[in-house]
Amino acid sequence: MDNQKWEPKIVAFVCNWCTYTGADLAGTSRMKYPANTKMIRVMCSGSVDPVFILKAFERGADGILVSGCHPNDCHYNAGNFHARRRWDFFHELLDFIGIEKGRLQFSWISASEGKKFADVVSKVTKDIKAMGPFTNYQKMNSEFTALFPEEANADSEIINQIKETVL
Amino acid sequence: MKELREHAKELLEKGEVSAVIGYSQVSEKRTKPIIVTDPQDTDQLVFNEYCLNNLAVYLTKARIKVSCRTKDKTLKLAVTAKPCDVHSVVALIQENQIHREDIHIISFNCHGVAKDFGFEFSGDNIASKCINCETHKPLYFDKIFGEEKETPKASDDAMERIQEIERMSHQERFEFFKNEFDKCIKCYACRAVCPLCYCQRCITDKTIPRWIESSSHMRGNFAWNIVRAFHLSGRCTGCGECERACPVDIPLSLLNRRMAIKAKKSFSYVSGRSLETPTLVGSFNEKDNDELFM
Amino acid sequence: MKIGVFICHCGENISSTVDCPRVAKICESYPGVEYSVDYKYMCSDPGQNLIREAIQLYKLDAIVIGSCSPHMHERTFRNAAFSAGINPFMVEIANLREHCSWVHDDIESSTLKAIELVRMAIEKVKRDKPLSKINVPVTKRVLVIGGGIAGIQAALDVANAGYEVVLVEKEPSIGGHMSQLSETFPTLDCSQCILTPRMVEVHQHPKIKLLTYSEVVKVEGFIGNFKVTIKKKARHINEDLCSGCGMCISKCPIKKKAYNSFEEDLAFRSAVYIPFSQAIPNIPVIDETVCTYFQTGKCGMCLKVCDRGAINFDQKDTVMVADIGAIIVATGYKLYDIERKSADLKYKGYGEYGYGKYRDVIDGLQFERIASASGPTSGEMKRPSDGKEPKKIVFIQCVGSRDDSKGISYCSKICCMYTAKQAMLYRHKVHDGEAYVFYMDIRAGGKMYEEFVRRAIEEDKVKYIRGRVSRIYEENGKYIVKGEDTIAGMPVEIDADMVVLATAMIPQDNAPALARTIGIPYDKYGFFNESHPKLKPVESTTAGVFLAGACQSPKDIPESVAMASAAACKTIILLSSDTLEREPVVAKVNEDLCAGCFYCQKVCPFGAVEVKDVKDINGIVYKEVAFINQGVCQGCGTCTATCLSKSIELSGFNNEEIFAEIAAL
Amino acid sequence: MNLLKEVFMKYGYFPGCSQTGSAKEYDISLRKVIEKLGVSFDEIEDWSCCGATSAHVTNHKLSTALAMRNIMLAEQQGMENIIAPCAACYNRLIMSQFEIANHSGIRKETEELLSASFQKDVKVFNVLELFLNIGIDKIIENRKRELNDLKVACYYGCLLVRPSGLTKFDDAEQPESMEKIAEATGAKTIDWNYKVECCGAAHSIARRDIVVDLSKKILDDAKYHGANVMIVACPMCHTNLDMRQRVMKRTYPEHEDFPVLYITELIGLALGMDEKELGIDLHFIDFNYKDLVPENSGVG
Amino acid sequence: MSVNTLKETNKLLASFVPPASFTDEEQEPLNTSVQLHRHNIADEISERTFQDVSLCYQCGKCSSGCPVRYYMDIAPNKVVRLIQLGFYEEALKSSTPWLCAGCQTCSARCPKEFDLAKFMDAVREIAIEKGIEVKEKNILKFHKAFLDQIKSHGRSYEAGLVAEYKMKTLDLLQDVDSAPGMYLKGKLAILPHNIKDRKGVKSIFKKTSGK
Repeated sequence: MDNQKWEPKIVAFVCNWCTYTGADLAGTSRMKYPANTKMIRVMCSGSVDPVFILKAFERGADGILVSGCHPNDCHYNAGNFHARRRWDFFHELLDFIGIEKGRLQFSWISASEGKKFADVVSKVTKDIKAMGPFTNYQKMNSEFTALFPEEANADSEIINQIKETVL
Repeated sequence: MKELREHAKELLEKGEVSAVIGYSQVSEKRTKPIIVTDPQDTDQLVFNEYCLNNLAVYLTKARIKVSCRTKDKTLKLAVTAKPCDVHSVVALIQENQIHREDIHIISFNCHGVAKDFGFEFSGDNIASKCINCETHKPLYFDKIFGEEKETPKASDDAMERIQEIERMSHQERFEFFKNEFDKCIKCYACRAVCPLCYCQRCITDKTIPRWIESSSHMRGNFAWNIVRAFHLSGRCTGCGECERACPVDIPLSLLNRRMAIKAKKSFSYVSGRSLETPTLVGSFNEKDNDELFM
Repeated sequence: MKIGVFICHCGENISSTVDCPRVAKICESYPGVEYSVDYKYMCSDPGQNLIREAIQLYKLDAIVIGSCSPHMHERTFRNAAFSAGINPFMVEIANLREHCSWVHDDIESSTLKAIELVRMAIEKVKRDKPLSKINVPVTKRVLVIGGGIAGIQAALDVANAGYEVVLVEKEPSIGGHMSQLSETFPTLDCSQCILTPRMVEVHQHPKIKLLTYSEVVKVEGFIGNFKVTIKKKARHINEDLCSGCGMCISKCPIKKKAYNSFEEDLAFRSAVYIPFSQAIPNIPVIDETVCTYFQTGKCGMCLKVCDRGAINFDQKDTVMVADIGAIIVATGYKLYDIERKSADLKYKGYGEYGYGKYRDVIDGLQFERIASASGPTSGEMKRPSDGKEPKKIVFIQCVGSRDDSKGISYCSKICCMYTAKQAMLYRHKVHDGEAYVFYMDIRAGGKMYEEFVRRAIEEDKVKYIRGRVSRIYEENGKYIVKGEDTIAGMPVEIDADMVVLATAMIPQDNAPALARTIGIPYDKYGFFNESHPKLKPVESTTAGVFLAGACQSPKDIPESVAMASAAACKTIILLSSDTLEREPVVAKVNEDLCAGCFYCQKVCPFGAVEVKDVKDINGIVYKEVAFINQGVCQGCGTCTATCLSKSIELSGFNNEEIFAEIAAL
Repeated sequence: MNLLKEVFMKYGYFPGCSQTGSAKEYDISLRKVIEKLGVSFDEIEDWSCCGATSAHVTNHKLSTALAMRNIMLAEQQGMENIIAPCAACYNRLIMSQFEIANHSGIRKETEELLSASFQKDVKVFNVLELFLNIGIDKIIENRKRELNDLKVACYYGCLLVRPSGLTKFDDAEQPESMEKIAEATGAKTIDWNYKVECCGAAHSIARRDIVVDLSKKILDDAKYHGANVMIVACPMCHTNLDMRQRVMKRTYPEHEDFPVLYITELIGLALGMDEKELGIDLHFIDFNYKDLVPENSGVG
Repeated sequence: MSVNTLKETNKLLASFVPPASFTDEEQEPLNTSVQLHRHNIADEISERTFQDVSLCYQCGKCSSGCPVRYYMDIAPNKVVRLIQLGFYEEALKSSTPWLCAGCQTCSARCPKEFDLAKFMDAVREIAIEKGIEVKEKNILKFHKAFLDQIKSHGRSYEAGLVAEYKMKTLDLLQDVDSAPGMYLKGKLAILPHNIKDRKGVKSIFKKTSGK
């Protein structure tokens, strides 16, 4: 991969009420941030399953951001508290297994923190750029695709096809 | 031993329980689990340093069969459990898999077990979970046997290994676990022996959507082992059966133990120790560590 | 499945950095996409027509719109789809404006990102399932928590619209802080004179059930169908028998054991007491902690003198459950306390102002009581320590407020005004007295407010000094106030007889606990959060719970009243229909797979998870599984992530859809 | 606080320059009192001046380096807890530690200057913390006489309780720990205004006029509130309040002598030592406990 | 100081004009730290003290509580104001930073938790670096004399300090009343206490006096 041209692929799982709205505010305020991050809207940070993270890594993500409402400000009162415990464990598990902490980052961004959203996304992008491509996982991905083309493409065959036509 | 057998016999004869889950001797340094439903069979029951299996695993699995079969009998089961196995029972009660009143716990004063069948029980061959064990007496029981004895002293190699891994760089750690997970053949023995893996349909068996790739390639192995460790974090009681059952010797308890350390350090929680404390998963504290979040 | 893709230019808002025709063109070749088009304004009438016509012409099953945030126009496009005959939940929106064109400059990279965003939406919509809205019935009864001016106003407005109201107040009387005030700014009319008629109206209103000395202890259910548990604390007085004659109070031998909290601890009260003479209801309360009977089992003087036999020492707390359709929270505020606090508390107290050890250093509400004609000094200006008339008085603004080091960054908003009022009242009462005000800024935005402050300065000759006071010393019965006039650039020391601190307005102590009981979010100070700072200022984020008054942020009386009426109006709108439509984003359990660990029940913030028995053919329960009450579930999905066997799915955001989105990256 | 643990704590000792000169008696009395209470400490070998206040007011890098040099020595000599009896030293040491801990740039810079690296967390205590650690009960236990006739004004001065974020042992505005210690000697304490007011010691030589004014105010307030003696826990304060009373008389001829003691001297008196032993005779304003005792009552 | 002269106004405006380099860095939106727009004295001080000078909202509580406020020519809060606006000469020339006794009363009570004592340290440091004429010459001379003692002995040497200070200020009569007293009580050592590692201390001085 050409490192000069390499742009990290970052996935953000954001809650519908705070961070997604905060991102909307960043847009309304025309704040600029790098285009590497694509957002997946979920209802609450509490509904993000750690397997989503693994799935994203399996799809070639270099970094992941999970973001929800500030503690006590959760639209669902307590979803983010449960998320906080869950991520504390999962993050430490990944770290122990050898995945750098910066690959998976977390934040609380409220609906009124457009600036913070832009800053956080910029920071995550910067961190991931500094870390470089997530070769550890991507090596496994390419091996897997080579070995099991059917399974690898079971649900993304079409998508890959299209990716080629686009790029 | 005699008291144990008599007690079990009495339970079955009086109809207080419909089965006793226990150990029977196979050879000198080997036992196997048995489920006794006939009072006559209770003389097979034993308890010694070679009772390695965590019988709590049968509470969820056998119970369904037993209960379906025995319409007119009580649903109550008796289980012989080492003090550490009682932790698993506690966790199962907390997770609504069994009710405390449906279970009769027969436990022992324990001074450790051998690390595997066939090894002489001594300081060198003691199971790793026994080394710094703090519960030589069961925390919950209905009947207790055995005398209190000293546990042989041994060094905690597993702990040292964890520290060794933590000293490695991320790349080295990744390589280490990649090599370990590479051995995985997805036999799911770890799942089968785990008392807390009681789901009828495991996450890895789900196909729509496919949560974890089932072919035994590195990537699926990686995901499976991470998810297994994660699903057990804050829940695993540290019985170590998964590692013992693993046919390819993946050091699974390293992960479990590391997560247990995390639970204790960050939340002062040890799984399966108390029926009163809320489970770690499923509860929260507003003052939980917030450093992770920007 | 046939999918239509519609890319909006949003004038130039999207098309300036995203090549919309290119996006539409590329999408055309996607598997499953039947039709793809771009258009200047998708949300306009012609734009919506375009969508409707395409749906009918190409027999589309689902559509993807690349436009602004779903929070803007999701509803618009769903309605358009519905009117063209497809299920409104077969519509997905790719946010090309707020999350793409507005935040990136480079046309190439933002176009590529736009394509990816649309692709994610297409993959999601492929897995979408038609859903239908959920209808729930509405209980036509409103709970108002707090009987201050905001709660009173809200209760009266709702009741006058013909709905039942339950008004819960934790004190023995309604009235709140407003009943403690002497006169109000900027008109200087008597606070109690305007409040008391309202209190009486509440008491006599046939639609209002007034529960004083009561607290909300539990709130279950959801919008339109709350179940609220209210604890009515024992007054030890039978409310039905008491005539409010006050004989028990006058004969009570306990006179100087308990501070009168209505008088802000400037006076004592008896063990059996009415907070103040205009209290509603006019029924006393026995304070168990000081009453001789409760402490020693002897006395019983009140019992002897009550000719109605209303005294009942054996009365117990009672608990009642009410069915409620909507809740208005109006729990108000309290004042910042300058006393010494333990180090881990968020508010620090003011050591430099003596931590409350100087008796003549008082707060604003204490001054109100001293100035009030019904107060402990009958309205005469007397200082608490020795009852002398203070000849020199210093007011210090922003005590607590705008003081990060003491834990509060916000402006309490009303202190500038009430300080001016209090300084003015002082000057009216003590003609030869001097009044000084230390201020940082004067924030007098409001009708006749600035004029009012100027009047204090120009007519009543109150001396305003710009600067914060650093320290108060006591010397010879005087209080040396050490300050700096930052305008003159000169140090100032004033030997005052009395100092009034305009302490900050902070939330009630139990605000966070109440918020958790009701299930509404609050900010870091404990003020309840509104749903949207501009467009939904009186709604909480929990449907069916509304906010009024200073529990949301510091407010003066007119603002509190306006907010209360607004909340009442919102409530009335809610109750005006018999059923409510709800978004079908709810969780569902696959009972066959459920392992019955009930972690979902533990994490559910709304108590929506119930235990369901699964029986075999013989009727024997062979397992217990989770069941989610669709009416209670709010659709957060925390259970789906917690579920170990992955037996719960959240409609509209199910795992398959999210996996597809991840895969489409 | 875990009392048992703290009592058997071994302390390093950073005397500070004043202890070798103008505050000799502070050093003497501290050592004697500590010994009586069964605590020992080792002086940091080859310690140097912490630089207060001249260094930090003119050169930030220098001040951090000078202060951290001593922390470094303590660390190298295996000390985990050190006592800094001078409030100015104490303040400089904890401030420098705070900066090192929070700003990696300063840390690097200072480590380079001292060609050392800071590994361990050396805890710095002031004298009040030391006595709180030892335990007030211990003073009461070992008390030989009750100093009933003293009415003590406890003067903390400015730097002992500041910065309030770092000195967590007591309140920055209305501290009470010194009172607690003083009351353990049987003395009565008074509530007064100028407990934490600055005496201007930094300008002791260059702007004596300021120092005299400030000290006068402090002494007067203590007197006004009924004190007959003042206690301090800082050599700078003592020099100002004790020695400068002579000069004060030139500006304020009506000024009457007011004795100022070190807190260690007060405790020493309670533990049964006499004035000479504690070095109180080295003060410029005479103090003798017997003078304060009404004639008919015996001394314990 | 007259703020309203044309010259002053121009300077005020000038201090807000961002330097040319600012536009280049604008394209890199990642770094939002103070260092980015380093273009005036306020930023210089913010950087040295790790706290933003613009935190100060001029409430004056620092000046209110300052024990030496009466001897200062301008109020401490005004020094911050002047720095905020870029009038650094006026700020550096005033006696206020020099009279500041470093007692931290202001820092302890500041509602914005702005450490004014630290700020004053930085102001003095800059004044010395810029060679600005100091109003309170004696105070600076004292500090220099004090540091000279440490530099040569490793510890403060009171007799030497007083002697050097007197030489510097030519104020020979001061303290003649207390010095003999101190000497008699054995408090004023005739000879300095020299530490062993004087070389090390000297090198610290040498390395830090670079700028």
